[in-house]
Amino acid sequence: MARALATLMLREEVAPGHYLLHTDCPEVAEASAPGQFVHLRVGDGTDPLLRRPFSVMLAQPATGEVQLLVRAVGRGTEIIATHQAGTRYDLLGPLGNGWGAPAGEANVLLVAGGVGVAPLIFLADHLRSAHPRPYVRALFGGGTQDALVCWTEFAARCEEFTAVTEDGSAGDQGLVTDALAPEIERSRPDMVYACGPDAMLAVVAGICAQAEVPCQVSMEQWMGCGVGACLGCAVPATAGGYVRVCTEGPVFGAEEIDWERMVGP
Amino acid sequence: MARALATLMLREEVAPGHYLLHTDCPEVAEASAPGQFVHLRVGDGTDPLLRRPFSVMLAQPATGEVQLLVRAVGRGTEIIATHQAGTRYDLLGPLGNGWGAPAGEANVLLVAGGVGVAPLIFLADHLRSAHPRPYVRALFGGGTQDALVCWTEFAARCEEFTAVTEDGSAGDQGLVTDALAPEIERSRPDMVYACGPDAMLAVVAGICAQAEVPCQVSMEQWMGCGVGACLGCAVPATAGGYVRVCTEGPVFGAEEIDWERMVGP
Amino acid sequence: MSAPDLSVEIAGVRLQNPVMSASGTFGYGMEYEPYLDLSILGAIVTKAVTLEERLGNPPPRVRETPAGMLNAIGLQNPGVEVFIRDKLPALRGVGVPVIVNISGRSVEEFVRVAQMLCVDGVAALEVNVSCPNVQEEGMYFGVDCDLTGRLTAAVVDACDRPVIVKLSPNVTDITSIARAAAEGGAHALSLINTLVGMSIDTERRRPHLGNVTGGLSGPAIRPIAVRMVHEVARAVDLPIIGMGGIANARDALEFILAGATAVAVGTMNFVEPSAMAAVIDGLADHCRRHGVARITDLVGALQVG
Amino acid sequence: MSAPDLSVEIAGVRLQNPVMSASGTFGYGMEYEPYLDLSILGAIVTKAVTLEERLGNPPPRVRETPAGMLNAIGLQNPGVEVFIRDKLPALRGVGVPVIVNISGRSVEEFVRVAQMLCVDGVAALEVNVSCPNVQEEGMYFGVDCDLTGRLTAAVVDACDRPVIVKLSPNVTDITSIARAAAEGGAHALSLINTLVGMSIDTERRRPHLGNVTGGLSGPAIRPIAVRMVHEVARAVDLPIIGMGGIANARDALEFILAGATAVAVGTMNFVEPSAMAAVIDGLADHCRRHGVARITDLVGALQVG
Ligand SMILES: Cc1cc2nc3c(=O)[nH]c(=O)nc-3n(C[C@H](O)[C@H](O)[C@H](O)COP(=O)(O)OP(=O)(O)OC[C@H]3O[C@@H](n4cnc5c(N)ncnc54)[C@H](O)[C@@H]3O)c2cc1C
Ligand SMILES: Cc1cc2nc3c(=O)[nH]c(=O)nc-3n(C[C@H](O)[C@H](O)[C@H](O)COP(=O)(O)OP(=O)(O)OC[C@H]3O[C@@H](n4cnc5c(N)ncnc54)[C@H](O)[C@@H]3O)c2cc1C
Ligand SMILES: Cc1cc2nc3c(=O)[nH]c(=O)nc-3n(C[C@H](O)[C@H](O)[C@H](O)COP(=O)(O)O)c2cc1C
Ligand SMILES: Cc1cc2nc3c(=O)[nH]c(=O)nc-3n(C[C@H](O)[C@H](O)[C@H](O)COP(=O)(O)O)c2cc1C
Ligand code: FES
Ligand code: FES
Repeated sequence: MARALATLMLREEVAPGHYLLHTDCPEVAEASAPGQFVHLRVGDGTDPLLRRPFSVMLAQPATGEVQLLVRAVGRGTEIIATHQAGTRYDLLGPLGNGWGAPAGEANVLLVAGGVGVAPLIFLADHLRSAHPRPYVRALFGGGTQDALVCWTEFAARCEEFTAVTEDGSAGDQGLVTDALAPEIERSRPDMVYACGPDAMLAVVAGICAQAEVPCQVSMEQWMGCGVGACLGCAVPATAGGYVRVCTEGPVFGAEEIDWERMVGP
Repeated sequence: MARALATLMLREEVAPGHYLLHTDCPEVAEASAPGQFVHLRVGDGTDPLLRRPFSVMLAQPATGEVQLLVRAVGRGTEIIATHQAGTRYDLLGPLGNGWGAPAGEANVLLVAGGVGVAPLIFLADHLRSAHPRPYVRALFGGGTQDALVCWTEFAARCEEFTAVTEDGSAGDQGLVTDALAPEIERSRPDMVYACGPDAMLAVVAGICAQAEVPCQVSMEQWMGCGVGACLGCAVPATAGGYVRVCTEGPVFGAEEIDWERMVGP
Repeated sequence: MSAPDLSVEIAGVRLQNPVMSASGTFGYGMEYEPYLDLSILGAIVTKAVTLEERLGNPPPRVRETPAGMLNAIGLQNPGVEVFIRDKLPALRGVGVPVIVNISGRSVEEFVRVAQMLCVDGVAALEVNVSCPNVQEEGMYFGVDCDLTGRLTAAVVDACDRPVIVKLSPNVTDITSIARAAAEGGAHALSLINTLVGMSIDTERRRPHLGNVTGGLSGPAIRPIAVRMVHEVARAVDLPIIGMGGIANARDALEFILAGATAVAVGTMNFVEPSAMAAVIDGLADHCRRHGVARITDLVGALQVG
Repeated sequence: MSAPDLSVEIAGVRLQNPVMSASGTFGYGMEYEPYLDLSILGAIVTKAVTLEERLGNPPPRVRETPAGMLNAIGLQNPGVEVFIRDKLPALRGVGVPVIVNISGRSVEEFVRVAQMLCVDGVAALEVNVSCPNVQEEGMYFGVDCDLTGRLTAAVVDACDRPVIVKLSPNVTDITSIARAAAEGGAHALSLINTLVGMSIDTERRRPHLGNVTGGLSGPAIRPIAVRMVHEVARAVDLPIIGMGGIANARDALEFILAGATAVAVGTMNFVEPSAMAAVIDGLADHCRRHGVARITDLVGALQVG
């Protein structure tokens, strides 16, 4: 983890309100592992004040490129949505603990909800280069077609890819979690990797526990420091007390999180 | 006075840290009188929070152009210094009372300090079109040559023009106020118009009082509302109590201001 | 769905919607006429009025701070007689309830101002016990329960208009002051006034404000204001006018959910003269989106725990 | 001009410069090692330590507000024993004075923590009387003079280390609490802790924080903090550590001119991990520009009137 400057090379609106930032940031490109995040300062004033965390979606050590996928949901991300090429970002990163390696042959199932796809794209990419014969299945869910952001980038890195939307505008109709139990039943993955809203992750964790398939989740929480100093990003731990998303996470074993006590931000 | 949107057409750095904004704002171009100001919002967030007042330097009803001269001194003006053509400003204006007409033949003396030149350029411009045989003399002072911002625009609108700098890097060496008494003695203007720092205005007011030449000054003060509602922009009045820069001013008869009680912002 | 009902009642005064100006930030109303249709407002609250003319504090009187501002105007006003003669007629003409903020140096002074304001066109009085410049026997009224209670009772006696007591946030326990005002007979409470603050010009080693300290307002103080409204709403059974940094309908809803029946917009009028119109529209919009028939259904509707 | 002397003394502890971390915003120091050379700091102030482990509050624990943030961490810490065993050795290794912030539920608990911290490597104790979670007999220590005085005296007795009492801003008159701490034997004061605030998710009608209310910090509160330091400096003859929204040397100078001998940087560490380094450099720079030989010449150098 370190301090770095990233330069925005290109901002693509990949879906309504979703922006793919192609940045030049050699240090982070070099050092990032899938599942890690950067803590980025928006502007240099007090509005917004705090840094904002974003998962690394892709890191290319060879070119120095780091891609971030940003959904505009509030003040900070809406400002990012207006940034032009050349904008410089002050960031801390890569931060946190990324995805753990699968046991065995990389017969894995990735479950993404909305922008939760970002760290899973990086993971899929990594599995393809780190494993001789990866078999990556993905379930990608969202409210509508638009929420299946960067699905082509995601699908391109998977052997099997299933889209699910709540309104049926793309792929199967329903919740991504509806498709999960049958999929586990069918393909018996060595590991399930999931990133998305808390409510989704809680259900994924429950299904995997029931099916006795190991599961890793990438969690979100409001952050102060991003580096472990403020204890602001706590999520309830099964072991009692809390763990920090920024330091012990953002990736946790699903069984480490006390889903009952987990309150969505 | 009204609400308007201005579009930045061109931002020129006319001297180090000084920016001439050419904006398109037909309503304000149409309605402005010399000495009035606009109250401009920088950005749409809380940093900075309050609007910032700037004198209208030139208004061209025919083209809709409004020029503002901005010196970067703090947060708001430093942000303006980065704005690109196309930036839209939300502004209130034109506000306040501008310069009063000279008695007689427009044999006038303009005394400008630094960016205080802005409303005097507009005045000189206006006198040339409103009077058959204007005779406009100007004294323009600043710390160094760089502070004599837009002096060519100013000089072009004057019959006589004298520059004064503290370090002698342009024009005579000294304070603009040093040159004032001899100039009044020599040219006996019908009216002295002055804009610049409070300390300068206080001396100008004193010299004019002594020489019994009528004098108008354009004052600055921190502003809240800019429209007379908050009583934030008070300056001490000779009549007792205070007058509002935004509403009774920014132009006052020099004798209206109680210079003894005047505390610089 | 039919248009949501935004009307509320504060101390017997019916407002077409819960949005009003905060005292001292809206002059005597007319200053904002070029920018805002005043007749859409729930009410207009005036700058403080005192018995005699006040000249106010030496400049500078305002200073920006992070997401806020300090002011030390010093209750500048022309005095109650001139107010009634020169300002009230136009205000009355707007057609919305006019609430007059009053201040004084002693209980006696408050009482005389209140008596003089029992005239047509004054819908209610807002008693500014919280201005740091208002003190009796060396104590600020607004930070002392006993003084607040006595002052409230005296003003309630002096005038048949509803009396709204405006509370200071510069206290250890705002609920005890609120209770004292309630026991004194207040018909409603408004909160918060400004927090005492200070800002220093480090180059000149001098305070930025002529008065050394000033009152902090604006978005910066909103979290403190919302907390205090929440506390007071639980402690006292009086309608509350909530204020402190409100810029838009979302901000206003924080106060309403915390227990305010109405809200006032202050500092943000300076930034956005049409802010109150936006708050009114945004409240209607929120009600529509959430199927809320009456804005009063949201008052205190915060779920805790 | 030769390099200005930035060193100061707080309660007998010599600091190479007046800049330290604010408790709770800098963990146990090591978290920021990748971003900042810790050995340049005036001191490191740790997160609050209590007798037993505390698990802290349910999430969400932080929320951004205009130019500030709310936090409700809830004193999460591993307890004093684990602190001494696992955290103190590395901190001691940095080579700058370590000030340990302590908290407890009762005078007795504070005393026991203080006794246990009379170990090598602890330069001073900062007594957190102001945390809204700390109360005795239903009263918060930090808002009651009597409790503050008793607690201070007990901690001073318990340990031979200098005792810094950290004051709460949530009071009517901070000078009376400061005086009580001074009479209890405090060697220094630090102020301000956070202001109690609240923020509401208006869509879900729920508080944003798991704990409902939280402490407001950051630039938003700076004017309040500067005013309080100014008041306390005039009222009490003890060195003051000033804090509240400091982001840069200019901000730090406001506190120093108002009467603080040292300053702490809190929330802004999150935004800018090298903020303290910038403050230190900026102070030296300011001294050079203004021909100030010793930073202590600026303490309380504000000219009013
Ligand atoms: C480890 C981590 C990785 C993340 N990766 C991504 C990513 O790759 N792409 C992406 O678009 N978003 C990601 N997020 C969420 C992102 O940080 C927030 O959406 C962003 O901070 C919102 O900032 P804002 O100023 O626009 O919103 P604000 O105006 O601050 O808040 C708007 C809404 O956004 C949500 N939100 C804000 N901050 C957070 C936060 N820190 N954690 C969770 N929810 C928040 C809340 O629901 C809030 O109501 C990640 C969050 C974490 C903790
Ligand atoms: C009627 C009027 C007309 C003005 N016309 C011009 C103009 O044509 N060109 C120009 O460059 N400036 C003009 N000013 C001054 C200009 O408004 C300020 O320089 C500007 O607001 C500074 O904003 P900031 O955010 O950059 O500075 P801040 O960070 O807010 O402050 C930096 C410094 O600027 C000064 N300052 C800030 N605001 C004001 C204010 N409202 N009045 C006086 N001084 C202030 C103070 O000395 C302060 O220390 C005018 C001011 C008034 C009142
Ligand atoms: C410039 C200014 C003048 C004020 N004058 C008064 C006043 O005369 N009487 C009063 O009760 N409150 C006064 N206030 C306080 C406001 O009415 C309001 O309580 C406070 O500013 C918080 O709201 P805001 O953050 O929306 O401004 C004044 C506030 C400002 C900014
Ligand atoms: C996340 C967080 C945790 C804090 N924890 C403590 C604490 O444990 N003990 C304490 O005395 N103060 C604590 N504080 C208060 C700070 O030390 C400081 O007094 C306050 O935040 C004001 O300074 P700032 O605006 O620079 O942050 C905490 C503040 C924050 C933001
Ligand atoms: S964000 Fe500060 S500890 Fe995680
Ligand atoms: S700035 Fe508000 S009255 Fe002039």
